[in-house]
Amino acid sequence: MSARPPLPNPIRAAFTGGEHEGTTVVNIGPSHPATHGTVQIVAELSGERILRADVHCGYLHRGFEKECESHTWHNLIPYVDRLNYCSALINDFAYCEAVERLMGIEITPRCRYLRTLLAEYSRLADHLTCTAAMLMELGAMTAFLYLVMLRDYIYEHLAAVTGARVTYSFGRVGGLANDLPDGWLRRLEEILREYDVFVGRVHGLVDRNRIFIDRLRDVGVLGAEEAINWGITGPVLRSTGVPRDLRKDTPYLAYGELDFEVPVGIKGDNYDRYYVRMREMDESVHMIRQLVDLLPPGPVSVDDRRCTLPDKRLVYTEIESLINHFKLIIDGPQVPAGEVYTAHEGANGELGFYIVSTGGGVPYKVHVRAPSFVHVGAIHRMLEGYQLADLVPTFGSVNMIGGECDR
Amino acid sequence: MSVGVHDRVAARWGAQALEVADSHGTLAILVEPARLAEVARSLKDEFGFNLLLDVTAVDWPERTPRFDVVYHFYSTRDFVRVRLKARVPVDAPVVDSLVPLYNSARFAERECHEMYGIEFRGNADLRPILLYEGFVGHPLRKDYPKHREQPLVPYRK
Amino acid sequence: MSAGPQSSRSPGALEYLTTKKDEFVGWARKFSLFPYPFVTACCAMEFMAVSSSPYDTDRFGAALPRFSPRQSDLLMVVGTVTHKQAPVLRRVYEQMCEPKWVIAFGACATSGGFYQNYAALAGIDKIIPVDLYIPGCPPRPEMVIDGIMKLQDRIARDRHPILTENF
Amino acid sequence: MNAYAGLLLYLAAILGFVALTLALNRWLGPQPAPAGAKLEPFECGATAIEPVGDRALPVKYYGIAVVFILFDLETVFLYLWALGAQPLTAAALAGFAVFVALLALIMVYVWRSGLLEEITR
Repeated sequence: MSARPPLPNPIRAAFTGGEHEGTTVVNIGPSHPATHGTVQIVAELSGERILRADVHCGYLHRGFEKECESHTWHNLIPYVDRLNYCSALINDFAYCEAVERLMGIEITPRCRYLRTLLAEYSRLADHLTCTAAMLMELGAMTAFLYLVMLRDYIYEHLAAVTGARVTYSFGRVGGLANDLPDGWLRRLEEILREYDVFVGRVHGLVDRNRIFIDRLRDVGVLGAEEAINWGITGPVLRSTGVPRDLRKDTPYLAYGELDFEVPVGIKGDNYDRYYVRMREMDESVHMIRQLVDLLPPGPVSVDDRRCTLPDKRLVYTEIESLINHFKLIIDGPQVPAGEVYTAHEGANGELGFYIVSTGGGVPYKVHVRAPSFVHVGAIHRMLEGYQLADLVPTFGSVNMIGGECDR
Repeated sequence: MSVGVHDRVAARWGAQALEVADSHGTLAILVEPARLAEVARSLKDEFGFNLLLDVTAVDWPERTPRFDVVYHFYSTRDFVRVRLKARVPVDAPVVDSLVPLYNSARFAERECHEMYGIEFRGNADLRPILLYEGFVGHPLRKDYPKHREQPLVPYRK
Repeated sequence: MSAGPQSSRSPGALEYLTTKKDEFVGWARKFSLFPYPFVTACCAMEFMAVSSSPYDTDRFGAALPRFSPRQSDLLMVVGTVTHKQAPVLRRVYEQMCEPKWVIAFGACATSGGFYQNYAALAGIDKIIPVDLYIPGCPPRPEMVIDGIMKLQDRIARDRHPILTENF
Repeated sequence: MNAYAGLLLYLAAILGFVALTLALNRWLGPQPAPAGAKLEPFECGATAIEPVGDRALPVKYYGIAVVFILFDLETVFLYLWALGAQPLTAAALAGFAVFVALLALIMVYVWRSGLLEEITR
């Protein structure tokens, strides 16, 4: 390796030590297993206690908004998937609903219920991933393997309907890519039974485990008012005792017709965040079971030529359908000018899409209100004052997803 | 109920605001940049919008006040959203910072500053958050070419 | 990576000895890969899946992740590397001990994937030499295991000078 | 050959093997001359804030170290005592009791003074 010039430092830390006596400043840097590889925490430690933490994200900023400005409304759905890649379907449906509201399209009843079912199923996978990673970082390999095993069943099962394990690109403006294959719902029931067994074992392993209670209880405490002031939403806010959940407060899709509770924590510490996610998984499974009974027959995509591709047989026989198909693919659906802000309850909090359209096939601006970005802004409040080793469960329980945080 | 809040806000600020409209269920208010902080404070104190969701900007190159600075608020009491917009010219894109009111404005304003070049008077820490030190230009402006890369590490031969 | 130029040596005993030594060392190194998971983006989900029970990389001795470049010899770059992350990747690569191999896991690490813009680095081979590219966005776990097996074949056939420059 | 010679021989074998492998490695193995990035500290890939980490450790860890050595040596002595007190006489037991009582006293002091909790503050 030839002697190269020193590598530049991409960030400017807020403090580099020396203000207080006897403190060291250390990087819990971007490439660290606890910070999921994309967040850098410059921490000033006195011994092992974190005095000040300066959090830097942006290591996974891939230019989502700039990409959206040069793709049609349908072409950018794969980009939307890779925002929160643990629960990609929730991103798809939030984005599609925003565009549908701009176009004034009413989706079919089957699509409404199926989107709700798949969103809850994707939320289940997200909470499984988050809890598995957090427990593994605390040393519970068995719980990690149980949860990732279950998540793998879900991935294979979702691949049966969408074709991909992680990045589904399944939402379409005005409907879905395709309908469920037959036998899918039977397999869904099997997986939900597996869920009860596997998560039951994890509850047994972890909930009253002395080590976990000492590591998680009263660590990373956050007050309710302070959480709202820092813009925190989702399970982290609910763990502080505030029952705010968009699925209950502003019901969208089919959540108005489902009966489910909003699990709420007591103290807003790591244990409550863990337990709120585990209880939310139970609620999601309860909702999925209701939705399987409520699922009406009928088409999945709305029969509206402005956004849904015509049937393949028509494309090969009629010239209008062929032109329609061609124009939809090449120029994208023509969305009338205007702006809209649509927010869904993502797995980490309020996932909002602020879309500005100047009436064409290509959006003028697609801005994502990312819960992870807001949580990273507030996480230093949960780190300061605790031990360096407590950074790992706190960061794991907040579930910062790089793609959604840095967009 | 929720519609009430929208009407009360519209009534309260209808006169001073340049434009008040309902955009798909969210009340959209357009105000002058100077009056922004005052409206934001009143939204928070009087109408209970205690959650600042998002700060972003929209770039309209061919329009004279080129940038729209867009704020989204949410009330955790009435479950209602409001969008506050202000138009700032490109030569003096300065707006009052909302950091004294909402802590969630810290990161959001840093991102808006580095992506569009909007100055936030009162926010002391406007370091780049998504981009890196030494990045020249504001990528989300329409005149910044999509493919202009500024690599930090020299490429191999 | 460590395949130095074939120096001209008298064939016969020494030649036989070195090939046997290379085969033996290659066999030993092939099954003791300590990966440094340089994990950033969506491929992390598949990396978790491939290192957990259903698709176990531990069967190939390549599952014990070492989170320090000093103790690892396989750099698995999993996910998108942006320009802000490039100095970090370059430094981790340089701090790894010889012999070292690099796997570009997923389309983003291979070529920047469909993020062709100002932010993403178009492929990590622009800043570090890469031994194996695994396509897919994200690649299925079977593709990852196939990639690891291909890398192991290559290590087995490789020259391993352990004592001096060319022995 | 009496017991001590056997012990010394065993010790020599151990140290000899270690010395042999180290010497072989140094003589036959590759002589890497680390330069550049390899000398920099690894701080998760980021630019190290303090390239040379020569700061003194906070003094509160000194108490922990002393208490650890204390109880570590206690077990060593207990082993020796266990080997020595083959016919377990009352005198041996009394010695053991005094020894452990003193250490129990120290344990209570460490517990009451919150020495272990000190490092978390």
